[in-house]
Amino acid sequence: MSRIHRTVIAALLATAGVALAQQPRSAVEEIERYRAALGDGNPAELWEARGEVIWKQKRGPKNASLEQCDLGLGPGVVKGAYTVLPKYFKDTDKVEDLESRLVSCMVSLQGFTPEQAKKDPFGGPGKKVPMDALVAYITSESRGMKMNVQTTHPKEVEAYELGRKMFYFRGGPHDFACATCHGADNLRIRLQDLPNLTTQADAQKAYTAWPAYRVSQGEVRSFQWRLYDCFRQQRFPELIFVSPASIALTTFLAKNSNGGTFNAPSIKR
Amino acid sequence: MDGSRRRILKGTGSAAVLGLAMAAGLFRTGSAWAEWNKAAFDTKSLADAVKAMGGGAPAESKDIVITSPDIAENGAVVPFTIASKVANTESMALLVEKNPNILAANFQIPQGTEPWINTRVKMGQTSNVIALVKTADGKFYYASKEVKVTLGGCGG
Amino acid sequence: MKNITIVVLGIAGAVAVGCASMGHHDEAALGAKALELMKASFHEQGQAKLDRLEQDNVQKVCSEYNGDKKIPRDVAERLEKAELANIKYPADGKYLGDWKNGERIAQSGVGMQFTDTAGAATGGNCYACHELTKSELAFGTIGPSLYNFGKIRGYTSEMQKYAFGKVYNSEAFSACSNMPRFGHKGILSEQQVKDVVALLMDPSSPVNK
Amino acid sequence: MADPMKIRASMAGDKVEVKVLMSHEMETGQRKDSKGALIPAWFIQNVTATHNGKTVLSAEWGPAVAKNPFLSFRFAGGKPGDKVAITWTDNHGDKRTDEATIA
Repeated sequence: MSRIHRTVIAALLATAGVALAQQPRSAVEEIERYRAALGDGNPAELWEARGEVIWKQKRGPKNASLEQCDLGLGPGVVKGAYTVLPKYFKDTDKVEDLESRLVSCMVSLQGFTPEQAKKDPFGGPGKKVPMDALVAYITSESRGMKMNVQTTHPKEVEAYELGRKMFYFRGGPHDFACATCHGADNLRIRLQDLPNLTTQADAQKAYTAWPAYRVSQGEVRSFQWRLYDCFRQQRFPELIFVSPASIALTTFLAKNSNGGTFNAPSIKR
Repeated sequence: MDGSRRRILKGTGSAAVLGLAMAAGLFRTGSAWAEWNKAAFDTKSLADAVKAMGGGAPAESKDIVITSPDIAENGAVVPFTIASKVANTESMALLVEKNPNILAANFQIPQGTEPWINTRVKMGQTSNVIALVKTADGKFYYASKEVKVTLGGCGG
Repeated sequence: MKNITIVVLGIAGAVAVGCASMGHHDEAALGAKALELMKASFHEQGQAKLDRLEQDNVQKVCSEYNGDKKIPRDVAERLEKAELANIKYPADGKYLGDWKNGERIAQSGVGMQFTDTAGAATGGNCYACHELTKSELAFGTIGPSLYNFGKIRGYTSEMQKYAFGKVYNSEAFSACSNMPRFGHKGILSEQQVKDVVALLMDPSSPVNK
Repeated sequence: MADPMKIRASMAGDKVEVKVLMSHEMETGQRKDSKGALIPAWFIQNVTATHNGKTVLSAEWGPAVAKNPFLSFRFAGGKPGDKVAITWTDNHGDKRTDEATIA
C-alpha cells in the first residue's frame, strides 16, 4: 500500500516537473489550499452529533446516561472540560485523560465492566463505536477555549514527569523516541511538517488540532489513537488503550500546549 | 450546527414518511425517484458518458469553471466547486478521467437554483477532472483541469 | 486555609524548578518508574514483542541526553568506540551493491511494525529523512541532504567503507544520532546495506548526477 | 438505520446556501478486505433537496463520491424560517430524510 503511494508521489512530482523543482514550496502551498477547502464541512460534525445523542442516552446495566459524569469541571459540565484534561480525579485516585475518564464514568454511572467500556476504542470501516463519537462531541464543546492543564496534585506532577521521560525514551529496532521526530524545529518527514512538541508554539498548534477527521481513513481519530499509531510507527509493541503510560504522555503533551486555543475536531489528510 | 434549528425525521424508511414525502411532491414523476443512469455510471470516457446521457459530441466552454486545489493531499477526498455560466444550464456533472468509471456525480439544476455545486470526490490517481454541462436544448459543454494526487506522512 | 495554600504553592514551586533541581539520581529513579509504567502499558502484537522496551546501552544513554542536555565528549567517545567494534564489514571486502535496489530500499518504509508481516522484505525509508536524488522531491529533513554524496566526497574505497559503516551502525560515528542502526539491528541485510551504499557511492547512481 | 445528516441552510445575499454532510460509507466495490475478498459496492445513488415541497436540486451519484459526502448548493426564493429537506437513497434501497430551517 504505502509503496504504491510512494510511487504515486514520485510519479506526480516528477510529472509536475520543472516548475515544482524550481519552487518546491508551491506543492506545500497547494496542499494548504487543499486543507482550507476541506475546512468548511468537516464530517467530524457527524460524529459530534452522534456523540451528543450517546452522551444523553440511557445505556448499560444501570440504564443511565453519562450526563452526570464529572469530566473535570464538575458533574455534567461538558463545556470547556477538554481544556483541563488530563487531570487528577479523587474518586478513582488517578490522573485521567478524556477517554479514560469516559471509561470510568461508563463503569460508575452506567454499570459497565471496565472490559466492556474499553472494548472498542477506535472505529473502522463499517464499524462505528461510541467512544469516537463521545470524544468528538465533548472535545467540540471546548472549541475556541484556551488549553489550561494544571499540575498541582502530586500525581499530576508525576504523570507529567513520567510523560516527559517517555517522550525521550529510545527503544525498539529503530532506536526511535517521540523526540526523534518531534524534538527539533522545522523538520519534516517526506513533505509532512513535524511539530516540535518540546516548544510551546508547536505543541499548541499540534495538540489543539486533535481529535481529527482523517480523510485517508474516513474516521474521527482521538488523541489516544494518535499515540497508538505513533508508537506503531516507532516500531514499539501495541499501546494499550487508556493505559497509564498513554495518560502520562498525554499529560506531558497537553500541558505543553497550555495557552493554545483549542480548535478540534479538525480535518487532516 | 445549531441543533435546535435541525429537526430530524425519525424512521425515514417507514411507509408513513414515504407517503408524506410523496404528498410533499418529493417525487417528480411516478418512478423518477429511483432514476439512476447505470449506463452512464458504467462508462470509461467522456464521449461514452455523454452518449449514455443522450447527447452528441460535447464542446469545450470557457463559461464553465472548476475550482479546486491543484494538488490533493489525499485522493480519498478531493474538494471541487463547479460553476456554469452557460445559458439554460439544466444539469452539471463531475467526471474523473482516470477513475475506474469516469462519471462521479450528476446534478439536475431546476429553475431558480444556481448552476453552482460544491462537493468532494475520490481520485485514484493524478487525473484530469471534467465538469460537464447539459443545456435545456440538449447540448453538452465541458471544461477540464488536472489535479495531482499525493499522499504524505511517515511511510511504512 | 492559609496552610493549604502554602502547601500547594510548595509543590508548584518544585515543579517550576523541576528539571534543573533534579539530580542524576532523581532522573534515574524517574526513568526506572517510566519504564515500569511502559511495560504495563504495552502488549505484544505480531512481531513487536515486549522486549522492544528493553533498552541496550545506546538507547539507555541517548534517552538521558536530550533537549539542552548535550552528551559529554568522553561519554560520546566511549559509546562510539563500542559501537564501532560491532560493525560487521563484508567478508568479501566489497561495499557496493546495486544502486537500483538501493533506490527501492530508500523509498520503502515497510518493515518491523506490528502491522507488517514478519520476515517480509523491509525498507530503509531513507527519503523519509534525507534528500538523495533530484527526481524525488518528497524527501524529509531530519537528516542532511545526501545529494551528490559520492561526487563530493570522492569515489574512494575508504569512503565506501565509511558509508557502509554509517548505514550499518550510525552510532559508531555520531553518538546519539537519530538514524537507525540498520545493519546492527537487522533492519537491513548486509546485501541491502551494500545496495544503499551503491545508491550513495556508485558514480552512475542518480544521487551523483 | 443511518445516522442523521447535518444540514446548514442560511441566507447568502438573496439566495439560500445549503451545506449538507451525510453519514455514509460510499464503498466503491473495488476495495478488498484484509482477507483479499472484494468489499461489495455500497453508496448513495440519489439525492433530492426540496424547499417548501418544491425540488431545488436532485442528483445521481456514483461510488466515486467521497465517504461521508459533503454537498453545497444555492437556490433562490427561500427566506428565513422556511424548511429545506434532503433525502438520499443508496444502492441497498436504504433512505434517509432530514430537514433544516433556513437561518
